[in-house]
Amino acid sequence: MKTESTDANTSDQGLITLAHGAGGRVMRQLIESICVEAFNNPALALLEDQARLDMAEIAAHGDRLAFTTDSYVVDPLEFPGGDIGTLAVNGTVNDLAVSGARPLYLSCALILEEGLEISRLRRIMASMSDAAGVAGVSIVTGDTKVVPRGKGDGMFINTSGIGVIPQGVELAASRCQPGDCVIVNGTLGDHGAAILQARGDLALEADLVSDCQPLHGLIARMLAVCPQVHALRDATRGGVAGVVYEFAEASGRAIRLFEDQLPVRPSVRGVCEILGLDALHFANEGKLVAVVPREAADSMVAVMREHPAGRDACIIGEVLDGPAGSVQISTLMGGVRLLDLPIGEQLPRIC
Amino acid sequence: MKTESTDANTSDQGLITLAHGAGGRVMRQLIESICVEAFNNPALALLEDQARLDMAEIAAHGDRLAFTTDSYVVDPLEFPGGDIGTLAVNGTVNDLAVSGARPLYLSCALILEEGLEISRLRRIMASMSDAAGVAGVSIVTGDTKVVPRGKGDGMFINTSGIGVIPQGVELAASRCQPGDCVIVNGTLGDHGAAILQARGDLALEADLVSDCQPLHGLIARMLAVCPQVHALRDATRGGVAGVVYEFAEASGRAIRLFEDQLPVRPSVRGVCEILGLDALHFANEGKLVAVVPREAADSMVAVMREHPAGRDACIIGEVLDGPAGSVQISTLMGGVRLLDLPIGEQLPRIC
Amino acid sequence: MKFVDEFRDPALAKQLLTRIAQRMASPVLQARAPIRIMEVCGGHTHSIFRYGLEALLPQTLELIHGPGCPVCVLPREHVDDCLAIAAQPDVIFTTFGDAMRVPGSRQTLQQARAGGADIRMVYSPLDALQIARENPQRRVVFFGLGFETTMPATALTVQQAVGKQVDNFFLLCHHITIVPTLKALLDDEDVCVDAFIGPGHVSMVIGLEPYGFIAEQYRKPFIISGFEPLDILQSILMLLDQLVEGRAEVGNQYSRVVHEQGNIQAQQAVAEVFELRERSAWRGLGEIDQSGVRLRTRYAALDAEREFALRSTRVDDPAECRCGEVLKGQLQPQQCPLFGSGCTPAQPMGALMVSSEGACAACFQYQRNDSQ
Amino acid sequence: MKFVDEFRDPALAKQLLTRIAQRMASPVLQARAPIRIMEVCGGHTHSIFRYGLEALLPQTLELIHGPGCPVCVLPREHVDDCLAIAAQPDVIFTTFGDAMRVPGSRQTLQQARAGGADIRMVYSPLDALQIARENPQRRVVFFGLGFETTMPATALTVQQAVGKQVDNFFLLCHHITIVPTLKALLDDEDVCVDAFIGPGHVSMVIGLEPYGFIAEQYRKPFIISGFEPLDILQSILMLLDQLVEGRAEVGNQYSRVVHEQGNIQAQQAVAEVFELRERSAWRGLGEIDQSGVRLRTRYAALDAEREFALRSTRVDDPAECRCGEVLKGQLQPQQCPLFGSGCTPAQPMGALMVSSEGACAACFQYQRNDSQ
Amino acid sequence: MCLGIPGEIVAIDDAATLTAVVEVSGVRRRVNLACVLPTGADPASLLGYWVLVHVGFAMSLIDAEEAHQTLRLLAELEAFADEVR
Amino acid sequence: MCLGIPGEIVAIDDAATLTAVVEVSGVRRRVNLACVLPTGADPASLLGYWVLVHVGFAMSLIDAEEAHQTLRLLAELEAFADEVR
Ligand code: SF4
Ligand code: SF4
Ligand SMILES: [Mg+2]
Ligand SMILES: [Mg+2]
Ligand SMILES: [Mg+2]
Ligand SMILES: [Mg+2]
Ligand SMILES: [Mg+2]
Ligand SMILES: [Mg+2]
Ligand SMILES: [Mg+2]
Ligand SMILES: [Mg+2]
Ligand SMILES: [Mg+2]
Ligand SMILES: [Mg+2]
Repeated sequence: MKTESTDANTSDQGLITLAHGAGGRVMRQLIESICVEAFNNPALALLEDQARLDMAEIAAHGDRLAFTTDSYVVDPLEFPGGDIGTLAVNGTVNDLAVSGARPLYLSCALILEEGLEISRLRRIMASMSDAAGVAGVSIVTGDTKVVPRGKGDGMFINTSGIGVIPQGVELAASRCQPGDCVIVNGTLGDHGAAILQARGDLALEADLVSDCQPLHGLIARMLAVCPQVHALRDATRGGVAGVVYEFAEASGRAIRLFEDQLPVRPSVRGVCEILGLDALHFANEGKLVAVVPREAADSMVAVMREHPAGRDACIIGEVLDGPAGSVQISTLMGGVRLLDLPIGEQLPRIC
Repeated sequence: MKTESTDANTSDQGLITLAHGAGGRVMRQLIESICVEAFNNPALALLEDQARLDMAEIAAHGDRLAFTTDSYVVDPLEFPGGDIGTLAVNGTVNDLAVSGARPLYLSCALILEEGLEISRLRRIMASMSDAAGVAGVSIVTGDTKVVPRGKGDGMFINTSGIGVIPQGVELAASRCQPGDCVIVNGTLGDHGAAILQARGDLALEADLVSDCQPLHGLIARMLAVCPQVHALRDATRGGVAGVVYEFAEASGRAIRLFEDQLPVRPSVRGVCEILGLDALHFANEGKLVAVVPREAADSMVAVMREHPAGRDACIIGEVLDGPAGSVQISTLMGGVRLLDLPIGEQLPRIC
Repeated sequence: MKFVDEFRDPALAKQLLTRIAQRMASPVLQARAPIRIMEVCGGHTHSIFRYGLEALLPQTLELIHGPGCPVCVLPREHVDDCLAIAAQPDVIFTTFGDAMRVPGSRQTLQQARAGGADIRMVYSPLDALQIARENPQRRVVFFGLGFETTMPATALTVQQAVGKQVDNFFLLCHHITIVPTLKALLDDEDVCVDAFIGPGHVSMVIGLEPYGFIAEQYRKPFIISGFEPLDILQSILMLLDQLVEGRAEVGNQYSRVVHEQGNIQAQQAVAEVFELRERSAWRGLGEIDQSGVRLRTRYAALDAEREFALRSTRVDDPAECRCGEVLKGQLQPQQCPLFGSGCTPAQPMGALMVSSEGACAACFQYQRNDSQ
Repeated sequence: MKFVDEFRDPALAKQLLTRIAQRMASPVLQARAPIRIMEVCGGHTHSIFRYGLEALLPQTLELIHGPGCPVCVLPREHVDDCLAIAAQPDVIFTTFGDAMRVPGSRQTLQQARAGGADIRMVYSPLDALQIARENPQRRVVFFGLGFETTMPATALTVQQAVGKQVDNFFLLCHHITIVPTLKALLDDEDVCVDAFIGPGHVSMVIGLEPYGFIAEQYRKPFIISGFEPLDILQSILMLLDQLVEGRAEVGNQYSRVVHEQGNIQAQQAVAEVFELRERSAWRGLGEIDQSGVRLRTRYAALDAEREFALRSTRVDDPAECRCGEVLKGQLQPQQCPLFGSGCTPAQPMGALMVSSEGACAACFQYQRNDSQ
Repeated sequence: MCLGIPGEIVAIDDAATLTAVVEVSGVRRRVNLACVLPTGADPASLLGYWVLVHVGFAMSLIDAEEAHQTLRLLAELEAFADEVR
Repeated sequence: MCLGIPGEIVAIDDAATLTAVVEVSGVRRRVNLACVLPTGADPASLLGYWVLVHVGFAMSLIDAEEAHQTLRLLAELEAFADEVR
């Protein structure tokens, strides 16, 4: 006998309740119907407490394992250019890729707030799955927790990632050398500005789109053509300013940026001017900063521009001998000043 | 010139603010002064975006990588027998260990709520570090996010773990065979009851202590002495009932538990009786359920009892041919009934 | 555990079972078989299933699971009332865990909480009062449900609220009384029961006297019973003894807890705070005269029905629901077409599937044949 | 960006710098060197540092960073008032991002928010009013700070609040006026300034007339300037021209935005809503007569000072703080003993280290020699 | 239908509000005595008594003698069974 | 001291409250016109005007002619520089 029943616990009309996180049947159904289906791969489908991955297959890619983790707490969960799911895949893929690693496997741990729409969860899991497909990684293990309403923010996602670094690839912030060029793969601050707008607090409207994208393809191409890269890092929170300061500090060198070379979209610039902020401090989710020997810089930029993720690549600065840890910017007017340190929260200002 | 300054951003008097999560200087200071110091190891100290681990060293331990993730959202953050930090280490170590893997590396991703006391964070990081030391794993990569007050719950921790499964070890829920015995390593529900009490909502008081502990030592010993173990899982959320149902379903067998054999501490039983709940459904954080061939069961229990994490080990049930996926319990009165499915939230009841 | 473990002794249970079988084999009872005994109280239903007693009893002895679970007989429209009140932004709605998963016409309280309502589980009505004192700027509503056992606790809490001038505390009262419902069942031609296992904890409050008419007018043996397996088995034996001997009396197996007069102080508190309603709705059973209470006028200021101007409209159960027939013992849970498919503990359609004292939930949890 | 990019042309800047150097080389100015020009306004300070203009100017031309940043002159006790109000559980405290990191005697608003206070950043006072309308059961306080530029926005918001009968909206008013402070500086013997770059956006509201006395009585050239680098350089050139020619006039480089009379409608709104206080405290400068405004009595119902019965007690800066001397141009930020050690943008001790318009923050961010 | 559990009164928490502490298998909880304390009596007079607890209220003083009586009956049953075996 | 930014009035959001939409480098925000709209005038009459925006209020109508004048002065400077070079 078949009876129609509204299955409020997993239907797209439903909301996440604490029952979904209690380790019982309702939770199993949720995970099986949403995550296992979306991420569809044999390791995950076993629903064991851990994925089991063939070591020989992994070791074939290189001689060092790269291992990284990031939690994603973006508000709002969905925004122009992506959602928390695409961030969670691309962000962790990128943290692997900037070591030169080939990203292979991701974990996916969800912290859901009671009251989250299941339809939304399903949508975000689908876009995670798409992003993983594009990036060529498998989501092989996962976890779901539900916290009471008011103890979370819709959903948080943690992804940890495993990749393998090919023999011979040695990228390190500490390797920046005087004379090296500082390169970015495109416009600054698109993600930060898009989020600021999407959050709606400041009532700004513009065609701002997050730059969220995986970078490992671009990086593989860069390393293939120009293996002399010294340092590589994706510029997320803290922006390009944050990465450049990290490079300067880790290498004990100084870095000088050229204000007139910084690529910034007009609408991102508009946001900055209105709020008194600086695109160098805005978060990106598909931007990298590379430090390469000067002689390789132009060909590197040319190679990057051929890749869809590097179309607007350009040289934005250079490494100087010292003072150690300092970052300068030569301004539009021809003056030189220190780059503002990213201190804490970016507070919009009126004066 | 030296000046005394109250460094409210990292002093033990301070509170976490959004600035601590903004990717700037304040965040770097926090991470360096708390996490890098507490977890003290070379991979983490590099502060690269990913740990880089020698593949040959890893591969020496076995032929499969085990990879797992769990987020920890326990409320309260500190409770008798542990804190969210010890949980985060032991829980993930155990999820690796139940595959037979040797746990090697952990990640640590923090989601801090604005307003968290920094002294508390420091304490919890220290106990994470201690737990990692006891478990013999290194925390090699991390991440810190701060969410606005009211969007979190003090702190959430995600740990992902990497371990290696020695050649020949094959544990799987699907391998349960009719005639196998079901074994636990000690009393049921200690963690769940301790948390219920510590939360204070129900105003219960007792000497309840979480059983939070790493199990890989016990498991290594079990596998060394008695490699015929068929299935192994730690019984966390959903309790022993949850694991036993998972075993029955994955193997297409039935499992029968013996009510009179279930080890439950008197005070845990007291909580259950008062609230109308069942210790089989309560969470544990240092308990495993093993399914072993009957002929090995007694010696297995003996071996387990020699280990500090298995002192109260006992046989609590057996695997039957069918009906597939069902779990029965033979009651104190000699009747047989189905075991309650863990459905959702455990709601205390008055009727 | 004192006063508990002694009454869970497997050896004694075996003896009792043997004795019950012997009684059932007596010619008088063989002639009347099957013997149908209704346990009025959901607590007994729970114990019977939890200890697997049914299968241990003779096949000719049938246990009918009665209406004595307040959650199971809670009408949908009352859950809707709860939801309407909880939806007010300044309200903290408090209730027992049991009520959280009972379906209203569109939602459960659990789902409403997920949707943003401030709904909190309490262990005691006093906890709700405490919440009210800690949140003076919010209206705190306690949803009081339960039989006579729970009424005194609510009554004393109401008295405390008034005494301590907690003027942001309100009671939504769905307390009901078991005796009129028993009478209704006895008057119902469809219901045929030979004897009753009487509710232990209700009797602890109301005493033995109110059941007198069952023995006298309806000639049905009635034994007030404790909730441990030995209690229940002993009560069954006592009922069979009466049947064999042709007696019909109100007896008390649970004398360690239930005293002849009940609890006078509790009765006084109830009488001071509550008055009978003309009639009350029971899910599956319809309206029954004088089977529920409401706050007396002197406590009107605390009455959530007044404060929130409730005017609930009756909501019928879906046509396929057979809760009423199951409640009256006319149908086994498994015979309901929704059982296990449209109606499961995870997705209850009828209330009998919600509480673990509900006959359907108990059957599903403890006796279903497939694992889903 | 129209009206912006044109005024950031590097080639023109170079021409201006050449011309400035030429002027400075004139015998009149060489005789008077160093020439000390105070940019009154923090916005100019910010631009000067942001574009590295100081190093491009002749060494004999010194820029003095004036008191024109409302955050930098905000006394500690006023932050304490904010904290006291924000600590009320029913209050939503709103303010501009700039105010979040200003240290009170024990805390900043940012830290108080972390400690549980409901403190929200807004971009406009109208956003605060909107929050009040959306939260009728809360008291919503807007902390209005700023010079004449910002006063009209606050005044119009107050008028709207009254017009729309939003009775849970309150204003904590710390609006101040620049002219009396300029006069106090001119009267201070310690301060020696040859000419002023005048505040562009304040002047957009108040017009040119209020500065007349500076040229007439004190014989100092005064050029109202825009905020782009060419604006500032051109203004400097205009000031040097006056100095060379021995003139002292109020000029307007920023004529695209600043009109002779200022903004009459804005002035009217301000006059309708605010009245002068007898005196106001400026951090680092002490009390200055008639240098701030408060709500007129007719708006007393919205006045947070009244609503929260504030009675703030003066809190002195730590003795080592040299903010006052830096503000008056007597000390370079780097000469303060706390600069870069006890006082950094991440851990500001003085207010000049908070706002990126503060001379100390600007120096630290843009000119310090070590990276910490 | 109404979960009730036997517990021992081990302490008086607040005599004014008739609040005692009851212990059930090592677990303590505050419980109101209003229904079981004779009017005017000292709450402390109930120390050591066992009560039946329901939703935070002591609803009945447990009669140990009656409990023994019930168990004695059951034991006789067993004795009798031994006889007939 | 007071961040002000030029933007173009591109739409009227709500004439009753004198609310317009201003665009700055592709970014739009609602802005109040009370300080720049002549009393009684139609907000739509300001469409296409550039205003100086501060904390959500248009505080000044930007005078394009004056801007050109200023720039012309600067350009003359450059011309002059070319001469003397
Ligand atoms: S199965 Fe569900 S609908 Fe059917 S009688 Fe039982 S509770 Fe009612
Ligand atoms: S360094 Fe700090 S204390 Fe010293 S003058 Fe500057 S702001 Fe004031
Ligand atoms: Mg990372
Ligand atoms: Mg990252
Ligand atoms: Mg990174
Ligand atoms: Mg998990
Ligand atoms: Mg939330
Ligand atoms: Mg896991
Ligand atoms: Mg786990
Ligand atoms: Mg596990
Ligand atoms: Mg990270
Ligand atoms: Mg919280």
